[in-house]
Amino acid sequence: MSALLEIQDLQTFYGPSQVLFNLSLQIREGQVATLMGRNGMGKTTTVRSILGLTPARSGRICFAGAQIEALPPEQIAALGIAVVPEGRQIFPNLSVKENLIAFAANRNKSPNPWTLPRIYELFPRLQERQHNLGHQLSGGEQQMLAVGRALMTNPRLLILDEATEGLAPLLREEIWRVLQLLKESGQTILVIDKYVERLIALADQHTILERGRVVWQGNSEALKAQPELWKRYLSV
Amino acid sequence: QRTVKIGFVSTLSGGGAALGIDARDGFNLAVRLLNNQLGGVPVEVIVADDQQNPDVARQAVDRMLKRERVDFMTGIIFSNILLAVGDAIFEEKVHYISLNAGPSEYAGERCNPYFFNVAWQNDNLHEAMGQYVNTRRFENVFILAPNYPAGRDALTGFKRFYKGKIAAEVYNRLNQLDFSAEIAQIRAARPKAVYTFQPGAMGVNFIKQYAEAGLLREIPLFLPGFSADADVIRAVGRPMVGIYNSSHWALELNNPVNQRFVEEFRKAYNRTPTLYASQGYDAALMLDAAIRAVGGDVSKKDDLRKAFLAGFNSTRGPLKFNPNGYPIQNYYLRQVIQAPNGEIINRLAGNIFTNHSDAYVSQCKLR
Amino acid sequence: MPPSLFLEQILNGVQFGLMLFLLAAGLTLVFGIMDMINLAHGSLYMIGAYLTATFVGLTGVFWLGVLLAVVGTALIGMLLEFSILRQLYKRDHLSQVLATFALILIINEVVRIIWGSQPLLLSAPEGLSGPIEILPGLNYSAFRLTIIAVGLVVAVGLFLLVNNTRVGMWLRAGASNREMAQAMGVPIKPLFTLLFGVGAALCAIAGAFLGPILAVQVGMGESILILAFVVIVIGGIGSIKGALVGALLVGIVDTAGRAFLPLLLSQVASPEVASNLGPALASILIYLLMAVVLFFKPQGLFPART
Amino acid sequence: MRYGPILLLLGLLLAFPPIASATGLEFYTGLLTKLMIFALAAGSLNLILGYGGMVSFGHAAYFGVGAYTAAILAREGVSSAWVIWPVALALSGLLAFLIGAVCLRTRGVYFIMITLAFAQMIYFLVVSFKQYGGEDGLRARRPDFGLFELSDTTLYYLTLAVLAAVLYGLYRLVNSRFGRVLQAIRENESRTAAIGYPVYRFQLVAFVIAGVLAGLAGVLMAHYTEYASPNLLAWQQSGHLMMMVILGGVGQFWGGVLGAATLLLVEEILQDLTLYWQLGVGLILLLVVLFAPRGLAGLLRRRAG
Amino acid sequence: MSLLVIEHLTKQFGGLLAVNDCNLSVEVGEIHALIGPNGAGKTTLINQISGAQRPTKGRIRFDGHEITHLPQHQRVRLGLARTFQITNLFRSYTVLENLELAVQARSGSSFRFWSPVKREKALREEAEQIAEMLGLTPRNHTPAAQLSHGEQRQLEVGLALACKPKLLLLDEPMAGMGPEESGQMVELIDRLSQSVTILLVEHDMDAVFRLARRISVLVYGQVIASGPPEAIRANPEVHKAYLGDDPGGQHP
Ligand SMILES: Nc1ncnc2c1ncn2[C@@H]1O[C@H](COP(=O)(O)OP(=O)(O)OP(=O)(O)O)[C@@H](O)[C@H]1O
Ligand SMILES: Nc1ncnc2c1ncn2[C@@H]1O[C@H](COP(=O)(O)OP(=O)(O)OP(=O)(O)O)[C@@H](O)[C@H]1O
Ligand SMILES: [Mg+2]
Ligand SMILES: [Mg+2]
Repeated sequence: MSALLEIQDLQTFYGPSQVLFNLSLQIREGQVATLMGRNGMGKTTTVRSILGLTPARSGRICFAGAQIEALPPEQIAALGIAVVPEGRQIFPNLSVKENLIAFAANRNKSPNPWTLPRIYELFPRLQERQHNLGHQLSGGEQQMLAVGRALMTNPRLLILDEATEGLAPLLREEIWRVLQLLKESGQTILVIDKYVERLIALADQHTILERGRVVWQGNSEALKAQPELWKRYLSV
Repeated sequence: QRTVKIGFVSTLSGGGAALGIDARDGFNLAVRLLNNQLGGVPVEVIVADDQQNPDVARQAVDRMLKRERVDFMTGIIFSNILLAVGDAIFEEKVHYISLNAGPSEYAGERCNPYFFNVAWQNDNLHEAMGQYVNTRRFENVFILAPNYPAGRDALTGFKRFYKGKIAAEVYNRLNQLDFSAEIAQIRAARPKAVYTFQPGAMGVNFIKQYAEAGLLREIPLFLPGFSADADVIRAVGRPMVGIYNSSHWALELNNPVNQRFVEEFRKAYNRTPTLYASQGYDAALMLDAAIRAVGGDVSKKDDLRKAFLAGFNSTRGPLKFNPNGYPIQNYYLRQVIQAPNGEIINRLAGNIFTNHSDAYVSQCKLR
Repeated sequence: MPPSLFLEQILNGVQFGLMLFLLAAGLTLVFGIMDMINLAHGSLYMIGAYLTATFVGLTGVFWLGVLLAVVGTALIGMLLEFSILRQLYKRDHLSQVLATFALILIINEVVRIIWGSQPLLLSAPEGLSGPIEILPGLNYSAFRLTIIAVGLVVAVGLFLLVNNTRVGMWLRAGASNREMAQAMGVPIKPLFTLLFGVGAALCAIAGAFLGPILAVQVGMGESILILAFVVIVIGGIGSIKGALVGALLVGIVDTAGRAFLPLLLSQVASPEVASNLGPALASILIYLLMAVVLFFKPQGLFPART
Repeated sequence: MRYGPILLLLGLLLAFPPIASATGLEFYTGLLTKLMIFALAAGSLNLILGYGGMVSFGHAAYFGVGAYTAAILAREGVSSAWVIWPVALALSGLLAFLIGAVCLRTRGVYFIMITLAFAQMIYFLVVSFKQYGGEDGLRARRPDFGLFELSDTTLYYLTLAVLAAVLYGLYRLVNSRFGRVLQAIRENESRTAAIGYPVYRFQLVAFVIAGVLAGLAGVLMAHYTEYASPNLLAWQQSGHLMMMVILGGVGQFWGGVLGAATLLLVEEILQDLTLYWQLGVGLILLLVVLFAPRGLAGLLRRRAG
Repeated sequence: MSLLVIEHLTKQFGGLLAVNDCNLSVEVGEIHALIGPNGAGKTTLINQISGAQRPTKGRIRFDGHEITHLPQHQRVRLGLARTFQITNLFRSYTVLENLELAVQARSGSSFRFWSPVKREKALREEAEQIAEMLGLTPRNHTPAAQLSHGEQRQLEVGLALACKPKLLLLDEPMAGMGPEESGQMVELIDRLSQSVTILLVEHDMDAVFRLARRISVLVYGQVIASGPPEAIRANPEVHKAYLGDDPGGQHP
């Protein structure tokens, strides 16, 4: 199977300070991949570079065969990448429902796409609050909304940057369950999260970052077998 | 022989700019036609914009007096600006020839030997219209003006000569855009005539809205000349036709000075001159005559004053002055008509006052 | 006071309000939705009026002139956005204030250079120039009735655009979090250019319909701009409904103040005092209205969606 | 702060009037007086707008009230500056207190507009007093200082002294505890409240200080033009002051001074050169916004630093 | 002894009762965890205790004072400090500047207009200590906006700590922190509890069960259960409404 996303030698800067060093990464169609590492190691920056929000200074990013590192974010998104960003970033001045339907699309041509009723079924709480403005939601409700918003675009690649932050245990479990289902339906996913065990159970392939460099890459078996890695790079 | 310097401070930007620009163009035209000389002496005209703001005007006048050391000053359109800077000019013993602003303050007790006005005293045109409406025996006149000193003076001037019944005396807001409330009041009051003074663009707004309310055909509207001059006509168009207004000057005044002025102005600027332009032109002619009379020695202030008082030959014919520096002149009735060539212009329709003086001259101690 | 006069004054207020609304609509769109303080809004209004006057003069047909002017002003607006204003979205409101103030100065002078300082002729179309009888005994200007109609149509259209279309949601999303909107696939740049064009077109409509009633001259935008700001602030920034209600309130309060305050005062005070105080109070009234509204509702009447 | 350039500038300003009168340039003494008065007014606005994040669109009210108090007292026969000054400052401070107390309930653009509303009310109130000139304004004879006569030259020195003292005071203030809190409020109001600062009180105090200083500038303005005009109170004046601050650099210490001096000088020079001077001013302002995001003071600082 | 007592507290947003006749008390010295599903009203409760929002009904007493209607800054003065669930920092200020500002708030009057605040060494020293305690010392001079998300969360807690409160209201302090930082935060909170009473809102059940002496469960704005951790863990209601099959995080 060919790679849906392929990153080669990515170097990204914030102003003068370099954050990513020669980062390379591949995600194949239908795969679930993770990015791990401590706080501040460059996980979010990687995501931002993929999305074109903080364009890489050098390196290549290919998505579905197209070179995207120089494209503006909206074109990258239109190719079928959706993100559940760190810190939720839902639109405070749109109602819950508007947040969901404004960007609805079927970018991966799914026969059974995510629709408003399906999202409401997944997060009944959102339906209850559907006419409230985004900024009136509780933190967890905002998080659900951010997940729903990304799903509504039916992306080819779904990126979740700490999507379980601030969710109650029940809901967190719900998210893991959904991700499992998505995976089974063939959705390609890139996850960042702090629940390593869950990630091992879910994902096929892992990348550990340390100060902007890839220090380890491998599959779940390998990671499970090397708890010292966890300790060293993730302090778990 | 040294050049004579003239400071021309006027409103050249902002809402009132059209007035100042007309006056300046008239003044410059005269200077040019006199070969850049006044009274046979080469002149330099230094122009500054007061932005219709007293503080800016103060600054500009300071510059004229202290840096440029001008011999004469002129140009100010608005009375409140003039009042803010007048004393500073007079203190420097520089003659100020007003080409528009004619505040009553300088006409009565506070009159000043260094002040002359080539146009009018502020009340004059309103007095003339009051007189005319009075002689036509309109009963029950509705009068309206903005709530500021010149507006109040205007209605006072009107009432000085109009002796009939006043339907209502209403003061609107300065810089008001919409007159529908006042117009409804007028309609309800059923007056026989309306007199209003609305400076600048307010006049345009009022007349347009008055016409569009359909009242122009029912209740005749009387205006002071500056609210019905070429600039206003250009902006309002056909509805203006038929309106009576008062003026000390008219396009077709039959004298050689005026005929030359109108012709040359049209040629130079490609538009019909307004009364402001005529006043600017006259201010230059007045300086020309006085400087000639003192033989070009502008340091003889007393002689200059005598020369100014003696008068000169203006676009309105020979013009004389009262001791307070204000002119003694005729006031005419004009009517807006559509000329056979389609152009809408003011036509001379009669004489209201002959050799009329302002109401304050007796309070002035100057001789 | 006869009831018909009372009615007429209220109608005048409504009409004046809708006149303000035409201008406020574009302002609240650009300001409330793109979060861009555009003082040059008044300048676009002026350009709209000048273009209308020019095109009506050239073609001799009012409606054709208006159409050309609307298109022309929209193009000018988009050009402005494309060349200058788009660099200001990221910047704070104060930079926007300074830049668009600079634009006011520049546009005023350019208009003066092109058209001269004297006011321009723009009259209502022949068919609408007279009054018509709307109620027995109550005549009202046909053109002002047209303004009322245009104002209402614009209000409804905008309300639908902003609240019920996807583009409207994208615009609001883009204004609150540009980066995230882009990440969701919204082409922000062309969208904002387009929106600015729509704002400019609304200015032109305002200019075209107010021109025949007010003077078409340099500086016409500034004085009315303040009123438009008052309107949208009372209503709640970004809310079309708020702008409409705010405009009607300002229009009615202002007109009623001018029409009835002196009368009321003359009942209670001496004519001297009444004639002094009346106009002063009437001038203050809308500002008082705004202060009172903001005192009790610091976000305006319809705290919109930001 | 580096004192070298400042002392140099101060020296030049001190030496200016005698040199000017010796070379026949007295006019520029007046111009400089006006620049300094506006620098004072813009500096006071910069305190609340730049450091406090309170964008007041009604600052001309205090400026104008200062000037009108001076003029009205003079008209009523009070000639001592020792009476006029305190009364004018107290009145503008009181006004700022009352207006600030109401306006500070609102935020953002609503604050901008409500300050404008109050300033407009003051404006219309003042012009409705016919006995004080109405729209025509009021002449204001220069007061008696007792110690010296207020000529153009002494007024220059007086203004210079006041400006220097106020600027030094402001410099201390913005670097004091109070100044730091004020800036913190601008940066993040809800957090400032959450760590225990009475936000409203800090803002109000700053608002009143700025009002008093603007009133002071107004008094000097009345002395300078010997006239109090309604234009001093008009919204255009508030806008002008705001432009000065933004041009100079919002929240940059020298922003107000630099902006006032630059804008007035540019206007002065361009008016000499062309009738379409506003076009020039507009272009310059536009260039500054586009290429000097932090205003002229920011530009200078970047050069120097 | 109860440090904080909440009686019949109600907060209504339009038709929604975000907090509904809620009763709760926090004892001196305890770490009291408040858990509950998303949207249960936890943050709203914190907002009302800290004074950021006005209650619709009900009373709040703190340390013997009735504080229901006190402005926020007076509550801080009495010893109440909070963190924000959604990070809320002085973004362009450095870590130390952020902390100094908070230290200054409770050390003497800030209506001082003349002497330069930079010269107040004591403020800086205390700020440095707090940064040290948080493990943020290497970032002392980094503007808050340039910190990573997790670091910002730490500073968030630091700002509340700098207020030296008697009662610390922590709204999801661990959210967004990695396992390592979470671990450090747990230790920090544990250490703090020697001197400060803590009301902790957190969805990280590991942390909650490690730290809490008492747990209250908020559902639809009402406390449905309150008690020691074991009791809560055993409570079937709580399982249904909140915990699910997660009896205490990923490491039993
Ligand atoms: N806007 C910015 N400007 C400068 N530096 C930044 C900026 N954003 C992030 N950084 C720095 O880049 C580095 C990587 O940050 P990034 O957000 O990618 O980390 P992360 O791995 O996502 O961490 P976390 O788990 O805390 O979210 C950090 O050291 C951070 O301080
Ligand atoms: N300003 C507001 N207007 C309307 N509804 C609001 C407002 N603030 C909060 N709410 C609603 O009140 C409820 C309680 O919100 P709160 O933020 O207190 O929840 P929470 O318990 O903190 O949840 P979470 O764990 O997700 O942070 C939510 O349903 C939320 O949507
Ligand atoms: Mg991150
Ligand atoms: Mg919460």
